[in-house]
Amino acid sequence: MGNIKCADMIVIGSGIVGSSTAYYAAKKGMSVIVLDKDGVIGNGASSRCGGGVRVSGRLEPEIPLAKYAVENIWPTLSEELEIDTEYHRSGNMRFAFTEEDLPKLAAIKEMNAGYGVNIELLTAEQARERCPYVGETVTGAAWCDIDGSANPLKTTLGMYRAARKRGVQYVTGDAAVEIQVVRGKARRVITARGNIYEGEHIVLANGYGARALANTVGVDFPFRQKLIEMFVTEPTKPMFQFMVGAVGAAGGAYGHQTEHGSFLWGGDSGYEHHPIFEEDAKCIQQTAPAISRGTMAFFPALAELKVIRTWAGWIDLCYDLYPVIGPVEEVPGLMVAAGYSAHGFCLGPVTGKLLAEVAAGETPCVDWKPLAYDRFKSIF
Amino acid sequence: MIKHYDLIVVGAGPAGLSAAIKAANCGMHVIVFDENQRPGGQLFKQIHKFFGSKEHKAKIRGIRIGEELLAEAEKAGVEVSLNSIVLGLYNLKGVSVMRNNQVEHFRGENVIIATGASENVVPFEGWTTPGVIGAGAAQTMMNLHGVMPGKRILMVGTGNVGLVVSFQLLQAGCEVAAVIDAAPRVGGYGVHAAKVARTGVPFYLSHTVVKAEGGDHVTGVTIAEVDSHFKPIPGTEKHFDVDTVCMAVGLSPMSQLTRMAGCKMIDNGGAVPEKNEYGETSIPGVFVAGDVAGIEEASSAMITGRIAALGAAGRSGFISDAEFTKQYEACVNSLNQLRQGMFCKANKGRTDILTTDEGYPLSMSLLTKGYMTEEELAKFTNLNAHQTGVHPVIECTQNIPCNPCQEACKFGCISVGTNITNLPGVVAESKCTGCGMCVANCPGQAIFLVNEDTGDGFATITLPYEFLPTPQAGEKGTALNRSGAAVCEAEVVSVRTNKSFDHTMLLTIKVPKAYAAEARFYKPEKEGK
Amino acid sequence: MRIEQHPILDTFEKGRQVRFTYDGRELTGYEGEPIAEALHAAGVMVHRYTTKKHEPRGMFCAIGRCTDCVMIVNGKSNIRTCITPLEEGMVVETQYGNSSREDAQK
Amino acid sequence: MKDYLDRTFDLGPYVPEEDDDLIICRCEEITKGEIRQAVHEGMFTMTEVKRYLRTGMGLCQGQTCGRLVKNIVQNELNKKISAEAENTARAPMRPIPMDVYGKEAE
Repeated sequence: MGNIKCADMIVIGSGIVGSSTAYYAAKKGMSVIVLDKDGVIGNGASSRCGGGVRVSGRLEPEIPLAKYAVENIWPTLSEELEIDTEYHRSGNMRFAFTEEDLPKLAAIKEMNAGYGVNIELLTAEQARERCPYVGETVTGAAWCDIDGSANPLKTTLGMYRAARKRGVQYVTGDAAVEIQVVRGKARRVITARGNIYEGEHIVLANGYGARALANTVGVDFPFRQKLIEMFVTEPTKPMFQFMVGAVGAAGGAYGHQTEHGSFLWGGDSGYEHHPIFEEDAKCIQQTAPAISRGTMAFFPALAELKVIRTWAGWIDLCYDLYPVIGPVEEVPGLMVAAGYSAHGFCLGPVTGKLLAEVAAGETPCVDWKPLAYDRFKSIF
Repeated sequence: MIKHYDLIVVGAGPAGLSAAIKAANCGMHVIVFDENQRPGGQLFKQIHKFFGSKEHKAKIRGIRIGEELLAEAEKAGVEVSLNSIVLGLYNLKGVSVMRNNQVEHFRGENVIIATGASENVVPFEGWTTPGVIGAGAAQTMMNLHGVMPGKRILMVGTGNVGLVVSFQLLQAGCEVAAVIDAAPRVGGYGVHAAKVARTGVPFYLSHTVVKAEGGDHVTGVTIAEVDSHFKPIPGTEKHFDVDTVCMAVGLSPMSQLTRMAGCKMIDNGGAVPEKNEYGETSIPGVFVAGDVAGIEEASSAMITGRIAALGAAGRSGFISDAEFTKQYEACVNSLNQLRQGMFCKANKGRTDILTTDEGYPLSMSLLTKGYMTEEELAKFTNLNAHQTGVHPVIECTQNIPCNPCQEACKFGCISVGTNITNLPGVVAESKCTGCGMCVANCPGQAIFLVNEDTGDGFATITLPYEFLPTPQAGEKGTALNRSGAAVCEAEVVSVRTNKSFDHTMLLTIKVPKAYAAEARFYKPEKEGK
Repeated sequence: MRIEQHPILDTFEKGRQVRFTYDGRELTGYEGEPIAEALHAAGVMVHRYTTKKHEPRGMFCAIGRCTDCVMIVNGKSNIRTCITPLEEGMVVETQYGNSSREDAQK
Repeated sequence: MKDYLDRTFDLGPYVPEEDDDLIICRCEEITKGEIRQAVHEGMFTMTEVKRYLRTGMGLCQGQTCGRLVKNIVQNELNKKISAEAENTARAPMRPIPMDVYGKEAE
């Protein structure tokens, strides 16, 4: 049996969600230990995602959280963390490629309007006026002004660095395998190496892994894993800064040009829904070619840009495609922030703030109830 | 469509080609991918004669071995796909390749990764200045493309690469200002060092580059002696006017493809995939061969290539168990011969070896200055039978795996024995005819024919010579000693060339007999233009 | 400088002589040889100036690995000149950061 | 990468060294001092240093500097980095233009 370490809060997962929770909790004076099964900080989706910081294109229950993040967290995050997160509120352009997909853009506009988020519908010509590189096959676009992007690597490691500066203890390369309920409260975390950590609050911020861990205290979340792939190109002259996405058949494709000058693009080949492996996220032969074709459909002018690196990651796909956030009331002491379904980066810092507030017994900045773990009910 | 092969080989260097030939001869459907315009890997940059024994293609220049391998591959029906960049090694042993401006996907029942090695670098002030290059770059420029890397060059590194490339630079008509190394001992074969030193190139061991000078390109370099922590000692700086600094500071396995595929990696002179005795990695059917599995010489790479091919053939039922065992054992025997002696992997970095396997004291001068003193040489009583008349004098004093001298002499004058890392010995009472085959065939250029007394107060020395312009009989020049210092006037008696010498000239010079044991190189009166 | 005669290598296989431009200057080289070799033979050492520190870089590994020798070739940036075969009429330019001098100065 | 690391240890302050301004990552122009400092700021693995500073993220993808960065991080941590914990290797092994990548052979 290993040694027992105690803290006010034990966070499982060192990514943007876990590190943000640790940071904001430490800022409130709590002692925090962060555990990660991986040897590298934030080695899951936090370091593999596209870096979108968006309100548009989200499902309704998460819009308040995203809006709070974009309005109140991201604009000052670089100063807060003393690192350049490369956050730019440079807009988001969402393309349609068929006439049939245009109503989908209109629906996004309408849904967001209900939350005070303005989305502008553009004809293909108007889109090209905003950005001369937009391809001929585009039939229309939706523009959201308050969207943008940031550098996920620097933000995640910046959050880790800031948390560490505030005394958060990190232990990496040791997987949490069990949560133990002590006198009716989730208190203990047991690791694969036999170490034991005890805390008032146990936070599951480890993506798909949260499911198996929650299972050890009789709680389940309807998550599954999906592979997702991205690539980055050589740097080039600044062309456009806004985020890019699409609706319809091209809905999986997204990307933007980074401050460094390189372009990040993600997309689908079809295989990622049912990959033949389960452990390390590995690229699939057909996917980078598919992303290349998708990107060139958006912006033919990028055709000669050279791809220099591809990578894959797992997303924790929730049944209804938005995250489970907040306390698990059946098991006091247990909190969760997982199942982000590829929306975690933008929402990570605000989730951390929210959970720290809940742990401290304060009124949270955003109501987490619509995102609670027990929302899953039959649609019939 | 995804094309399937029994075996996909990545890399058409010595390991990859040897693997492909062996596999094709076992009946496998094989394709070899290489990103270069020409196959052969580094072989076509290796213009020196290889070490080893006959079965390792010893005394043949790397370029010719490359040609032989290509001919064999063609005969065996191996499909060699050039200008083909392997993008990655994926699941299901998937190999994606860029060729003809498109991407093609392949899957191999077996995959052999034979991507070789890449050069290490050492950073110093100014190391990004144009004119600071890798030794491999120098070889590519001068030996493949006929372009001089620079006019005056400082070589960093005394491993075999640094020594061989220094010699090649001299052959290409460049000047080598010095060869330096931070280590206290010459890392490569003494014979390679000796052939550079005797042309007059100074060696500075325990020295490092302090700074490469120049704005848009290198104009000079400052070196300094280092202390035991490899830190420069102030006040020991030396400056050289050079236009090129060439780095030969070791090689690392290019194991990225195996890492990408998820093979278990271990540390073995750089990260290499863990492998079994057939080169098979932790992923069944994915093999490694050559430098990517651990840095060795090209001769070893060819054998590890064949072993991996046998492994793949065995795995997929292309070879009977009996035949597999027979061929595998032959390969292992051949490989073991090369893996003996003081330069073998287990001895890498050791500085406490003081004697040869035979018990002769190693030359410290050779290890620190690149050349032997006469006193040190005299202790190797096996190397000079001191006969009257013409006889071979061998200056090969380290246990390196090599025996062409024994093969070359049809008159039994030279003996190495069955263990090829033994030092050669001159057989007493044997009769040298002066044919010079030993001189021409010694890959280390370490054999000389000496007649200490021609009866007229002179001695003749026949030495291997691979420089231009070709000296002419009757011309006069200067005899240099082992350190490259001028010792006396020399007259060229004869210059022998022969197809079997493969461009090594046998230059016989006449010097006063007092210099018979000292004169080991010839410098023409006027420097070759 | 080119090696006119070599004691071991009888000939260097070369394509026909072709003309190309380097920063507007007309140079000659051999078809099919790497652009960088033709430039080196003509005494050109600087291939690019870096993005951050604006320092000169030239050929380093000569086998397409280190990417230090990249230049703008026929308008395309980041071309590894040490492995890109020379063609008649190629337009080769020094690269400043990621782009040509004009773009970099904008 | 699963090497166990309790990150609560104290490396002590970052003390500048004479050769801190040596370029280590030639592509992204990252210096030795920046790498050493990153380690002191908690970047204890090759991957973290890379993501934090961009070492090995340039055109050559760390093929030139990987070994150097590893040595610096090892020295700073006074701890050996395992072969498994070195930088990942990702396709494509060489830069590939999108229009080529997107064209899959029939």
